[in-house]
Amino acid sequence: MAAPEAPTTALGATPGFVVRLDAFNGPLDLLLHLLREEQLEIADIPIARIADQFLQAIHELGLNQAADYLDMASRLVRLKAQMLLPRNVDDEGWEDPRAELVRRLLEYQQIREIAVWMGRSAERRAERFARGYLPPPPALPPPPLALDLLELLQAVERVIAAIPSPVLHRVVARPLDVESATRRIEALLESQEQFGWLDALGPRPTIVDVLSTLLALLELAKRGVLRLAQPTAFAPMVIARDPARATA
Amino acid sequence: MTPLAQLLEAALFSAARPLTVEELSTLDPDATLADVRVALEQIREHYDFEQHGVELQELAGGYQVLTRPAHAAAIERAQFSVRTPKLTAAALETLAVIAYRQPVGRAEIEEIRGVSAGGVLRTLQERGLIEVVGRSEALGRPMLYGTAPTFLELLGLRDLADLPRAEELTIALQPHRPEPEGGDDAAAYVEAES
Amino acid sequence: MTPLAQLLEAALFSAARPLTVEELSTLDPDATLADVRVALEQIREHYDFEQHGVELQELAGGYQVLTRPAHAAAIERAQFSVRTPKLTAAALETLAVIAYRQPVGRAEIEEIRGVSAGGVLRTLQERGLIEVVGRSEALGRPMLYGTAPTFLELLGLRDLADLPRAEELTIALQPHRPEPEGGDDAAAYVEAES
Repeated sequence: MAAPEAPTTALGATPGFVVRLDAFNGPLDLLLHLLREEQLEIADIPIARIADQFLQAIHELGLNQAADYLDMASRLVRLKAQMLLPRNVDDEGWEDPRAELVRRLLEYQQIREIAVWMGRSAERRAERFARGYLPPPPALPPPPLALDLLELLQAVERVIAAIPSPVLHRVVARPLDVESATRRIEALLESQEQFGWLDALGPRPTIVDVLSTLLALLELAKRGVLRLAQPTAFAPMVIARDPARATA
Repeated sequence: MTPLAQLLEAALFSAARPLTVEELSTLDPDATLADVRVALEQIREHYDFEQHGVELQELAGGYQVLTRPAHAAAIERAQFSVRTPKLTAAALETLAVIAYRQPVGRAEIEEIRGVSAGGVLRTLQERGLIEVVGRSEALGRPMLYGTAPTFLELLGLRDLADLPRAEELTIALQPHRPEPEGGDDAAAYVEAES
Repeated sequence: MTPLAQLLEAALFSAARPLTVEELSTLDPDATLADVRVALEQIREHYDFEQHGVELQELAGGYQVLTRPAHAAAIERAQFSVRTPKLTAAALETLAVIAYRQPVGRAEIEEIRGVSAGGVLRTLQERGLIEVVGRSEALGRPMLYGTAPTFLELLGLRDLADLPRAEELTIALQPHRPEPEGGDDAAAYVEAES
């Protein structure tokens, strides 16, 4: 592997390198690649250089859209800044800010070696075929179905995840009806100087009624039609005609 | 066994269907049809002479290695060919919707899951996990589904109230009642949201 | 072959998965586990001694008859059977984390690999390689994953103890030696990815 021209960047070292998002299995993979390119020790990362190269790589690879890469980029930049901070030479308590990153890289490297080993095992296994023809299952009653709660809950989570729009809009039985709530409150204001929150709600309120009434109250208060007060903490709200308006 | 017989045996074992002499001969470019026939005869004799549990059968114009009928009953009793049946992901998801939203019609299930549910509903009904619990008042009076007693049995639950109700589930799969029963309901809902 | 070996051979041919000694022993009420082990050993020796195209393999805690690797290329060329599709590097890494850390939650997997894992976990679950083995006590009670029996079948392992021990790896596969042979390591990686 002779390098005819001096590479300027890690990626420049491999001309014809196919740049694809799936070329790397994440930011740690890219970091390992950069270190390998430069034949650098994981335990002694020149953080400033690697951070710059990482940023350049995600720029060149068009990885900007991948949140995982951006997250790592910001960590590297922070590390770089920490490494630049002056420190006392004989500061015993100083902890290398790179320690955590080094630990993760070593751990990831190990996982990747295991993955390679597992890939080879799977390939070896794939060279042996199991029996292709399987006799039809016996016509006896099938064994009892296996079903457990975890599976069901997982299914629930999948269903929830698959629901496209924000869920809360869909479970509301009918749209908020702020207009009738406004009319109801205005009617109450006609007859009463002041009344309580529960009176404003009306009998047997639904969640829709509660929300509609709340919005109507806030809107009327904003328009100066009424005043909202709460005598003590957590006490029911008291609604009163706005005095200024009452006199007007 | 000769190398050719070995190769043929491996191929016959791994194939899902009977293989013809012509097909088998493609395995080894040096083998003639006659070579293949000889090797097949060797395999057959070996299986018979050494009293293997399998035999070489000629069927559908080809050859297949099959277990001897003498063992069929024992194997059937042991039911090795099937793992304990499990529900597919689609069936589980449909079951989940029904469990948390019953009584519920097919249209609503399909709306939530975004795919048609006919086949899955039938499977779940055949399995005895769900049943028709009524008919909706909506146009066409579609059937409404609910979970059957078997569902609770399999999960080891006493009743539906034993189903875990994580907050997110309660909100996302809250049954929308056309005319809520008022105070209680609203309170429960607000609680779940907060 | 003895009658028991014959019966076991037929059962092994009928099953789509490895069968355990316990399962096999249910075939014959008179057979002890030791009897079954002896008969299995007979079958294995017979396949090897008579140079059959198939062999008896011990994997995933049981026994399965599989074709010998020598015939894989010819069988594939003739399109009688197809190789199991390879797993992607991302899937293998995720499996590696789960195999060594099980039971393990999604957050930990993502922390180790540095990337989000939702899609890969779903694929692995659909292929039956991993399964949910419980829930963590942590906030939100996230699901914990473990490897399923199919995982061992896919890798051709007898049990999880067949996986290389993590300590051995750390030493054997130390990151970057100053005197890097490079070649081997890099080649292996590219191979796995291709």
